[in-house]
Amino acid sequence: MPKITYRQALKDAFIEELNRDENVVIIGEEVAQYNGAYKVTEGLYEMFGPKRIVDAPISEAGFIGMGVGAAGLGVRPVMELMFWSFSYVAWDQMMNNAATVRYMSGGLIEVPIVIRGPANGGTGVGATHSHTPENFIANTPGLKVVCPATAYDAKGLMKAAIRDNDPVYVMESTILYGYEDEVPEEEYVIPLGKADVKRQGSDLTIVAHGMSVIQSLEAAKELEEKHDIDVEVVDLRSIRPLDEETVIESVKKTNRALLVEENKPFCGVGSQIAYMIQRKAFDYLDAPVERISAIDAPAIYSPPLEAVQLPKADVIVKKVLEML
Amino acid sequence: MPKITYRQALKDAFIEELNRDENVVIIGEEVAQYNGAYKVTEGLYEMFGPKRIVDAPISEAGFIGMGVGAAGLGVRPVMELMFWSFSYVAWDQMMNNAATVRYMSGGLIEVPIVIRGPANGGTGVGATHSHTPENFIANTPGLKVVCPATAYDAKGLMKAAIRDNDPVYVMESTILYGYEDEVPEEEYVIPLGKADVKRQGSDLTIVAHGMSVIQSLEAAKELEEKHDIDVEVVDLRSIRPLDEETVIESVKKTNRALLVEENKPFCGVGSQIAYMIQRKAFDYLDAPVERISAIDAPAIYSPPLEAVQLPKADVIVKKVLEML
Amino acid sequence: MSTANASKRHTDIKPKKADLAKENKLAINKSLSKDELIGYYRDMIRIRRFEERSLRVYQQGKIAGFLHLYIGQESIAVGCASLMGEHDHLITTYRCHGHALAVGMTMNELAAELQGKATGCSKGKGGSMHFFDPSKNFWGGHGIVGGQTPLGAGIAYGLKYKDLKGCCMCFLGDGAINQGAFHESLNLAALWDLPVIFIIENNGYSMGTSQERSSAHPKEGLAARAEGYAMNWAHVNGESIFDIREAVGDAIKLAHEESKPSLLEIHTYRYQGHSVADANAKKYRTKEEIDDYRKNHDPLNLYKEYILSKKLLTEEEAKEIDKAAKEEADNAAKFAEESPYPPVEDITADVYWETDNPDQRTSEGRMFFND
Amino acid sequence: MSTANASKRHTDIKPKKADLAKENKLAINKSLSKDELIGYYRDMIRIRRFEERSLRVYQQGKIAGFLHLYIGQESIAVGCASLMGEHDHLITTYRCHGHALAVGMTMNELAAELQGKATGCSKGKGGSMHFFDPSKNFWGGHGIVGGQTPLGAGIAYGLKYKDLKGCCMCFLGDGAINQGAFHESLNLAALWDLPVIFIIENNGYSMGTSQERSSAHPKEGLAARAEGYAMNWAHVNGESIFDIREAVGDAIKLAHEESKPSLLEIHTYRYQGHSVADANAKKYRTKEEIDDYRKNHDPLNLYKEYILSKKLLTEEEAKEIDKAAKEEADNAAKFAEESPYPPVEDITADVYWETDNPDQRTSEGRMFFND
Ligand SMILES: Cc1ncc(C[n+]2csc(CCOP(=O)(O)OP(=O)(O)O)c2C)c(N)n1
Ligand SMILES: Cc1ncc(C[n+]2csc(CCOP(=O)(O)OP(=O)(O)O)c2C)c(N)n1
Ligand SMILES: [Mg+2]
Ligand SMILES: [Mg+2]
Repeated sequence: MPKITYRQALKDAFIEELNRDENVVIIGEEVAQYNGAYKVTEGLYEMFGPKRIVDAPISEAGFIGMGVGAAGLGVRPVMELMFWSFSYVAWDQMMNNAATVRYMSGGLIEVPIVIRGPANGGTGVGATHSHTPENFIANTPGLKVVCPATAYDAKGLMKAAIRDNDPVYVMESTILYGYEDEVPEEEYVIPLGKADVKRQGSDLTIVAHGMSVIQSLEAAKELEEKHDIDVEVVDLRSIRPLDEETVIESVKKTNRALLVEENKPFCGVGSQIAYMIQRKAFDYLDAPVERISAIDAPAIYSPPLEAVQLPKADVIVKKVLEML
Repeated sequence: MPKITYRQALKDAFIEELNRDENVVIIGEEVAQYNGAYKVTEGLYEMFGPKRIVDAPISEAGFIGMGVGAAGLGVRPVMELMFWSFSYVAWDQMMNNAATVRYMSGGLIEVPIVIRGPANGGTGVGATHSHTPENFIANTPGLKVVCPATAYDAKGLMKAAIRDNDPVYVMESTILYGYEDEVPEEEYVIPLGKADVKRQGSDLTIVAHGMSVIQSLEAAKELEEKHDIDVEVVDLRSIRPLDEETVIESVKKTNRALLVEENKPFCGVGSQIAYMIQRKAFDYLDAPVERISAIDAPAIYSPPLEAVQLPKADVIVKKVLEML
Repeated sequence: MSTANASKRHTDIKPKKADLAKENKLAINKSLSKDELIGYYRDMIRIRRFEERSLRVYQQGKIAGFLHLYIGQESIAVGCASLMGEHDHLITTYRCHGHALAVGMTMNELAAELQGKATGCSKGKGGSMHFFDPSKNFWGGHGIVGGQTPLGAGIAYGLKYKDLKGCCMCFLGDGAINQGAFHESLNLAALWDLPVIFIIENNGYSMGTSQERSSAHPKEGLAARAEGYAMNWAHVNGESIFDIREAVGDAIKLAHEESKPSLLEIHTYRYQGHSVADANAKKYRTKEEIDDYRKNHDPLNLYKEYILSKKLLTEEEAKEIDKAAKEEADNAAKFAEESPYPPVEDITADVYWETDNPDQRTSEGRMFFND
Repeated sequence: MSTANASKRHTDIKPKKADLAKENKLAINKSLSKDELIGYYRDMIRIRRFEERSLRVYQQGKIAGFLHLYIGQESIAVGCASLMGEHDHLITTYRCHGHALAVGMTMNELAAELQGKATGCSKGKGGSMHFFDPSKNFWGGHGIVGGQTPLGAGIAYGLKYKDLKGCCMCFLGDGAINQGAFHESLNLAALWDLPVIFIIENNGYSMGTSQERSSAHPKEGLAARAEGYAMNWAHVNGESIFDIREAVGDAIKLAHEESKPSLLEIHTYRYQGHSVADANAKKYRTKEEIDDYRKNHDPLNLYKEYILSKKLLTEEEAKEIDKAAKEEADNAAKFAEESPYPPVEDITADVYWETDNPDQRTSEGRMFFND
């Protein structure tokens, strides 16, 4: 299978869906003529023209709300947030209008919108640009949220998100954009809500999503090579809907769980998974569920400190050794 | 001790602090000439005049951000959100500016702002008006958040919040405004971050905050009277900072925990408390930590269904009976 | 995009007293049939009677939350809806009952929604502030001030995207103009030539705050903010359904033919409190002010006088129409009363299209997280 | 509040070419001392050399994230800062290096901040976009487009609340005017007579988007949006520090004496990409356009020519000043390079005032939640 980048995989997903359905339109800041701040939409403007690939002014609340309204008429907007951090200026449109109009209308309205962009720290952009609100979104019934960790998953999940008739918020990563991975040439779609066991193991289960999956796999490798410890790595991929079964099955097998995420700890995704595990696999747990999250402070700029603030393989290894 | 309403207790706190510190100013929609949408600021405009009690246009992002800026010069703004649900149009100002300027300036800036208002369902105002984002706020380092359940706590915590040099977000309840409670005439302040054991018990620990505390106490009474079950009710009062010790001590005593809140379940406050308990009191738990949250859907309007959607004493009683 | 093309047709801020006889002769109105002219009267009085009835139901404690009444503003919803064609859409605020009736929703489904019944237009899920019926091109009913304005621009965007010759009328209040989302919507609409008509129903107050205390604006009024976006704008006299039809008709033409947006400021008044719960309704304005509007500027009375003077109706016939409206409202309240509440399982229905259409579900995993 | 009082002093959108000799004679400028006139040259060239040096440091991979350079816009920060009195404050965007130097922050603390060192103005916590120094009335350095505008209004509010005769200059870009928060800030400032001066540094582009593609506006330009709030506004020629001083000086007067806000649009240009990471810097505009600005409109060159022609400096002396600026920038880069990174414990410092002042802490319980 050819290896392509996470960025290319997303672009391929857009091209396939733009060709498949004329109602799909990509809207965001610098997505068209500029080819995308992170080049995820590079070349699309040339291929599809100004009707399908639209540059927006710096008005996230305005154009995202606009997408929600247009979705009511059957347009299928794929909205780019240059950073997920900027969702905060459009929060009401995303958490009220996109999430509740279907409910408040008794099911009369569909909102087939995708809102996507990078949500990650680790690149020295500081506190205002490093928010990862997947936990806020997953807290909100009416919304779906996925955090792909690999090029393969990014393409398959993005295609599913665009075809979904509910609002799906997709969180990518400016770091992962450059990561390569094998992606088949033939078309495929990955259903939302299906976790992926990225590594089989028997000693302990690591549950992660997004960039943390990559760090966890690296840690798993080192644990095997240097410490002969065999951990299983479950990539949630989709936070809501959530594949509870795969997580619980894994923990029932390994009897130990470590949850890794880039988010801040208080009410992070890990807190929900921890509750779920102790609730559904209480008698299988040999030890408390443990977590690794970002160090609990706003994202620091100083590069070497930011590297420490976010979960890394070495920290995961250390934690696993403590747990066993 | 005289009994006064939660509303009156808040008003008394404002009066005492407005008199104590001339930098305290109350700003919000309809807080002055109209006397407050929920009458929490009734009479203050007459007492303190237009400089201290200020009516704002419907521009939450604008006036809350304005408060953050003014706080930098030593003003101590107490901002009213008519409903906490409206914080979503001011989200960036609250989650970025208020929460991170101190950090990004290396500690050069203080943001002594209070943002307060009701955050609750149960009154038929529907999905757009019933958000309870205390979990989002507690997820955000740099912010503090408290959810007083009684008049006594409301007054003491509000005074502490106004005197605090960090941003403190206070979540009240339009239902609790009318509840009466004994409040001493002499001045007192309740430190943030101190939970309150509202009821001593030995069979099971209920951890709750805000309105759920009242429902839990009602359930506890019924459990004792009808079922001879003795539950302990821990009122967190403050979500961040959090009184971990009191919660853990209680669970170590009762060996069982039930977490009750009005929030939606996924990554609600209960998820964090559940993680904490299984992590810090693993060997003391006779059963999984259980939770009761709002039924996982946007807030429904239909009054009898909304009554079912939110945690009530009867549901708590039923759950406790299942757990024992 | 960057050259101002603002038509200043009606620039006197408080338009002078309506002269319906004159305005009935305006191009867009002069060809109206007798039935149409009588229909407007019927539509306006149906709204008023429905609102009055709803007020009583609320006072009886059968409606929860808020109830924002439209009494005094009926001419706007009726006048605007009277101009809607197949591809013209409408979206508004929580003060949405008049618009819902004007686009043809039934009193029954609205009254039932107010009481949270399964027979309500939103199955009892939305309540007073959140009426919807996309099949009638009515997109709600929105509770967050200004929050509907990007949606309005989006409906217009959708029409343009699908090459449909239509427009979206997006209503908001005078206090809502100071929400950031509205400003962003104005710029997007003007920048992208979206066929949206933003209609400020200026009733002079946002809750207890007068226009002067909430908005800084030029002599030319709130609508003149459109100049900043080189957008067409106008002031309209809400007393006169004819005046409304003319101004909105022009804006629709501009939307249909040139795909250009407009900002209209329609001057009107609400007699009731902001919501029924608004105890201070009479504190922030004088009784005289309210009475003056009722006596001299009421769009329904003025219109009734006019059609009576035109002998389009006799006093008797007018009374009949009024009586029918009252009965319809009474029956609707009764229908609502007798309707069942939704079943408890309904709480988690209509959250996701996918769980509502399980046979077509493509995703897997848990959707809801209680337990 | 509701009557327009907009002064239209400079209404030609692209002001004609600067004539420094003439503008130096304007009231506010004519009494400038030789030292002051030379000082402006020094301040502008210090900014340019600092930015050029920072660019190289970035290219060496010693600066992470973004680096938004101010080259081409130096006259604005220097001209505005030259007017600041004890109670005049300044707040700006992520493109904040020029303003920081202009208010008197040192190259060392800024260069160190760029490299995330403990000796940085924000202890390495903020980085390029987030410089702060309240002791110099400089409130940052803000990464969210438009997000600083309510803060700017708030600083003005604070000054007024404390009866201090001052103002806040709040800078933003041409693309930022379409953020809702800015609109809300304009209304609040005009409604409440806040002594804030919103200064649009219009460099023609927001990243790769030209003004015409991002903003719908009238012939009179972006600043004319102020009309919608009955706020004073003006266009200013960024080529000329004298023109800037005059227009901003007038706005400061209005703020100090009448506590009234203004919206100024200063026309300028950036030579570099939006940020150094902006690979497309030359794709959305022609090389000719960039060269034309460098050759004919560069505020630094024009000013240098002027003071040379005035014999305030000899070529030699000018070279000396330039050389000194380069050396200062080199030394700052070296200082940064040699400075230590903050200790790891610093990650959780400066989050809460209370945890930074444990002896004065009044709250209890856990503040941080790792483990
Ligand atoms: C963002 C937001 N802030 C505040 C409110 C509370 N609120 C509801 S209606 C209203 C007044 C709106 O007045 P106006 O826009 O003039 O409309 P009217 O009620 O007069 O029709 C306020 C403050 C809200 N619903 N949303
Ligand atoms: C709310 C928000 N949206 C998008 C961005 C990304 N962004 C940063 S600067 C910028 C362009 C701003 O252009 P302009 O306002 O003209 O200022 P300039 O960079 O030209 O000085 C964009 C889109 C952001 N930081 N914040
Ligand atoms: Mg109004
Ligand atoms: Mg610009």
